[in-house]
Amino acid sequence: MSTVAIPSSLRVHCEHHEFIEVEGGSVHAVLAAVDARFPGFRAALGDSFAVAIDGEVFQDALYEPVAPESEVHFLPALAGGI
Amino acid sequence: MAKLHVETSVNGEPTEFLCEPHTTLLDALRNDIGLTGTKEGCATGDCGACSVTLNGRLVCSCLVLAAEVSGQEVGTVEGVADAETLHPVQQKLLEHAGLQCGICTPGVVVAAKALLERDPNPSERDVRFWLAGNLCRCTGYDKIIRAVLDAATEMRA
Amino acid sequence: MQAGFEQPRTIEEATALLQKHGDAARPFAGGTDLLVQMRGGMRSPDILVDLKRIPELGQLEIGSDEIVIGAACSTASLRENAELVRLLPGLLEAAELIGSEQIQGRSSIGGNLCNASPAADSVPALVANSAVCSVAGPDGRRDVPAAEFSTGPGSTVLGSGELLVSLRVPRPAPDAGDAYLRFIPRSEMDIAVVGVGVALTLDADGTCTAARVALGAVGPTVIDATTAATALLGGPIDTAALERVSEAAREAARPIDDKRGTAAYRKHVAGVLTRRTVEIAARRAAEGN
Amino acid sequence: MSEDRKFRWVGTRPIRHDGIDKVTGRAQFGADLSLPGMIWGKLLRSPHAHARIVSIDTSAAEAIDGVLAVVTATDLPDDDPKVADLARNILAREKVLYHGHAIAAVAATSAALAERALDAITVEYEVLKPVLSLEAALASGAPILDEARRPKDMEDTGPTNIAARCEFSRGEPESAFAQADVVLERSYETQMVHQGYIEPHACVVQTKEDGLIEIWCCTQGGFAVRSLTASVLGIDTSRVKVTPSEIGGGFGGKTTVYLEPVAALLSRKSGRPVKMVMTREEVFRASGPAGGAKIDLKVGATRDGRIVAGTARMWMEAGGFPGSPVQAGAMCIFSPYDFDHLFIEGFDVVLNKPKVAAYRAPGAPQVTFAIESLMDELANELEIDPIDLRLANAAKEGTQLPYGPRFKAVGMIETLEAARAHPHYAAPLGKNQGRGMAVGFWFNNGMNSSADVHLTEDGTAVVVTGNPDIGGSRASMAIMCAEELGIDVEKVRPVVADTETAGYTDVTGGSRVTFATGWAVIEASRKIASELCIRAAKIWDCDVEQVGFSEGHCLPVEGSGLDHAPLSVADIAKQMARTGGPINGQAQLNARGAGPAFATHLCDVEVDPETGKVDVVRYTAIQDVGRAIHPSYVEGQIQGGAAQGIGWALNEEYVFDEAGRLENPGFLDYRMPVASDLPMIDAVIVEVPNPTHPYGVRGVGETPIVPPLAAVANAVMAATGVRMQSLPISPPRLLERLLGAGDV
Repeated sequence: MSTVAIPSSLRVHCEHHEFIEVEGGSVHAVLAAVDARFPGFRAALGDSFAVAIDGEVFQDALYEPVAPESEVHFLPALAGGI
Repeated sequence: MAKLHVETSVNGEPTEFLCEPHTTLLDALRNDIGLTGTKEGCATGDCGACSVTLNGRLVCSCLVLAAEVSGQEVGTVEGVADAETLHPVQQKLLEHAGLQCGICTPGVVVAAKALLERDPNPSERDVRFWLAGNLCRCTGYDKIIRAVLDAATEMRA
Repeated sequence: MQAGFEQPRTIEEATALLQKHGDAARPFAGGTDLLVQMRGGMRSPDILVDLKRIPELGQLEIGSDEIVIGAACSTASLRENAELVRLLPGLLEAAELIGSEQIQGRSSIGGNLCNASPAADSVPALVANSAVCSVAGPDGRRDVPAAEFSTGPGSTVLGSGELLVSLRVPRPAPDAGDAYLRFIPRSEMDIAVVGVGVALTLDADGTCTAARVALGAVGPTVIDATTAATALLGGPIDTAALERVSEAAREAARPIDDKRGTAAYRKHVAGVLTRRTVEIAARRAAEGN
Repeated sequence: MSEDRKFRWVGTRPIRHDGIDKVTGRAQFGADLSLPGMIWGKLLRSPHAHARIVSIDTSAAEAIDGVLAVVTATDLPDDDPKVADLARNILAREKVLYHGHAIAAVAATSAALAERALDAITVEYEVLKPVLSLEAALASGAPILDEARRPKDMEDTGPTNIAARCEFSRGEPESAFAQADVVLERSYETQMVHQGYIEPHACVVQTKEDGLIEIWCCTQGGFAVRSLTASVLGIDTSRVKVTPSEIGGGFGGKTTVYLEPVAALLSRKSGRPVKMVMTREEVFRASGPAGGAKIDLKVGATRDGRIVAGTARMWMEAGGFPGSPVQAGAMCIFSPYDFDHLFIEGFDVVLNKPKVAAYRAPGAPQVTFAIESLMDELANELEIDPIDLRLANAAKEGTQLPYGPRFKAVGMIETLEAARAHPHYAAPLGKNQGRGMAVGFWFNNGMNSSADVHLTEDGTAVVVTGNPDIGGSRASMAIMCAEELGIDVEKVRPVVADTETAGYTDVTGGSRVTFATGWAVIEASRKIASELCIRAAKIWDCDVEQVGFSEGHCLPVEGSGLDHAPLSVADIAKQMARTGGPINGQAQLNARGAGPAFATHLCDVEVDPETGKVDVVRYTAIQDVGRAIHPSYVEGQIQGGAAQGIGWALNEEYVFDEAGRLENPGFLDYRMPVASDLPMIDAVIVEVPNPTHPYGVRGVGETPIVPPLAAVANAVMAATGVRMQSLPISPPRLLERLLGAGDV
């Protein structure tokens, strides 16, 4: 099971959980698993977001692999950053 | 409207062009003579990117009318290097990484050369005040000042 | 009207051109103000009259009674005259503050005066040194004190066809000293928030026998602060005198709020700067004794 | 993984490859290209800060002899919601939202004629009350810029100028404050500032008969210009080709488009190449500055200097359209410190000022001014040395960030230790002088990069990338290629290519070029090295496993039993054709693991107590750069960022009048630092390698602008006893505080 950290602004969609455990071999699969448990999470996260897998931040990384022991953080996309 | 015919010397070469009475030397250099090394950063004399010499004196070409240079001597950045040899100011700017984006560099080259021709041994303060009219937003000036001081040392040697 | 560019060779040619074209013509020397105003759409003269080819406007003469500075002399060229710098250090300090080295190559004291900005750097120094402006027009010459040359922001006493030929400054006595300071937020490349020109004379005892204090950028024109000057007369330039002159300058200042500073700030700094300028001028005067 | 290796070129200071062109005036910048038949485009801009557009009549302008095209927003499609705001910023549609907002454009046979033609366009406005401050934007009954806007993640309370809200939280800060011995609660404010690049935006655009659009422009990203222009025009990306010119500074401000789609429209209508160049006034009024901010901050600490909790609420100006970097600011504000209980809330606020764009570490300087000012006050309050206070709370490997993930190796502690050891920290101070310090943090970015390396037949290498070289990146790319191939750095020719030549590459920005594009160059060069081994194996008639590559030579590996003299890159390059053909290496990546960068800055100021004027008399900037590829350009980034931050702290600000007209749209009154305003800036490089990058590179360019605002303010406090919580610390503002309210 991978651990998913829910951003504070999205916890309202996840019964106020800070962390949840899901199965999933990729960011895409993890997202689908969270959305299956808490319908509406995916929509609330929106199209542009970044993700941190074990501390490494990725932009645009829907298909990045996620190991079973990994911790995944969904982050609002970094606006600017230039 | 009849244009004015101007005969002048640019970097020691006889040069002729046509201009309107309101045309600036900067626009004439860039658009009519094709010397785009002289840059426009503000067109109001505040940034120094358009620095050239007029009869040996440092000026902002954005504040000179093209018609005025008739019979005068204009010096631009294109005339600073001697065929295959860079001027010490140019060489030292490269060695000290005294440029990042490079847009202010032509103005800095022309202004620093004019300084060293007047004062071969300027202090850091002298260089800073002389170049106060040459805005640079990339370098924080540090490496430009070092380059000019080093060029002065080399030219004195 | 057809746009034109003229380079008259004599004063007569210039005045005739200016009279003929009226407001459509604009004379210039360095063009450092005019071209910026044209760029900003504030002026769009049809006929540009370049005065630099008139010999008299480029003269520089240091006489035994009087120093004559041609209206179109570049400030850079003035600074290269060591005798002038020695005689009028304050005026040259003011001239040197008109813009960058690039501007110095073109700017002139005459142009600075004719542009009639309340913040012009050289004007307080000219007024403090009791300069007189030689004006030529279709009807001949006339003299105007520098203190009266500007009549408001951007306007001068020059009438139709008239032009400024030169500035005449009485040659300072050995026991006189002048100075100019301005306040700007940066170290260079700014318009004066306050400018102060001072000229004064000290006798052998250190008593101030003559003084003139002029304030820039704190009124519609440069202020000839006679009360401030009076505060210096008849005694030494000591702490009390400095306090008096500072207070008088603050009183005399009539600034406005604008993007370059608030009125209150300008008034305060006028006092501070006046004190500092007087100190420098007094030191110079004392050195001459 | 970052490798522990001995470098030959990395860390050296070769002369940049584009240097001669830049010191001789030969380099071609945005406004330097002219094409046969080219005409000039100019924009008509709104004289009002907030108005409804009732009608636009361009017929008189069109009738002028020599005017070849006139366009307005109706010439742009309006069906892509993703670029709706961008399109409206380029050419106003329903409303104008700031003074200088473009509303129509003209192309004519001369620039002067185009300008005259603008006067012939008649626009009828219904002038509305402008919203010019965060306070005014948030006030009840404030004029609303967009009635239809409803922010996500907020209760719907009707029309608002808040465009977005973000939140980060951990633990229970409010109850944790009870554990604190000292709780400081302060408000901070900064004003709108501009990047101040010296080169105005410029482009030349040619639309061909087949609809292909060719753009030459100064930009931080050719591919960004391509996609944004195509989207705004509603055409396929492949119909746009962008050739980036040399670029005269950007600092984030040249990552979007203003002129290019308009010039494309004008070119399409006129059939001519169109040049558009902004004036300096247009750059200030209508490009993308950085917004002002208001930050309410509360931090609690124990007597021994441990932070126990912090809360922050912040509002940032977005300009006329949504999109301030408030979220980045919210993510930055507590990142340098390790504590458990926090709450951060940020609001993106629209108002009648130009639409902001990125500016170097967007959002971070504003919030860092707040937190680092407060930390200074906390240090004074607790009588703890300010470096010790920061060390006691410093983020390090494993520290959990306010937005979730944990830091890998970062160098905050190392920069603090270096600051304490620096002679500057203990140097005596003169009269009216004071010393301040501050730290700064920025995430850095990875994103997409491609690189092509082509070996020439004499063994030199051409490196093709798509990142405009804004500050010496050609030299960095060449160094990394030379390092991998073991050839002289002068034997590498780095090239910045157009969007049809280079592989897709994101913008030059985000402190990402040396990190991400450099990584692609390393990978592409390694592919060449592998191919060289294959060729050597052919020449030696052996297995490729028997061939190794080291220091620019293929050589038999130990124990292979082969006895051949090493073959140099040039030796093999000479035989390319007979060993299999050209040798090219290509690599691309969406780079992950951009290592965050920390800096510690020390600043000494001298204050004139009678005028409030502040002079920076000594400045030291210490930064963890991971690995300095070309130390001179690393130092240059640090010095330049520090200088910009000093300007932001002291004198730079947008000044608007009551009607929303910008009063200082020029260098004279915008007051960026000039050469005589600054001391030498001592840039100290600390190298804590980024574990993700092959060489350990971290981005460098953004962090240096983060600490100076607070470092200067803290130094002013030390010199005067006055704490400035509002920037800029311009002489009138400081004097007012020095003299106490009332006197001034």
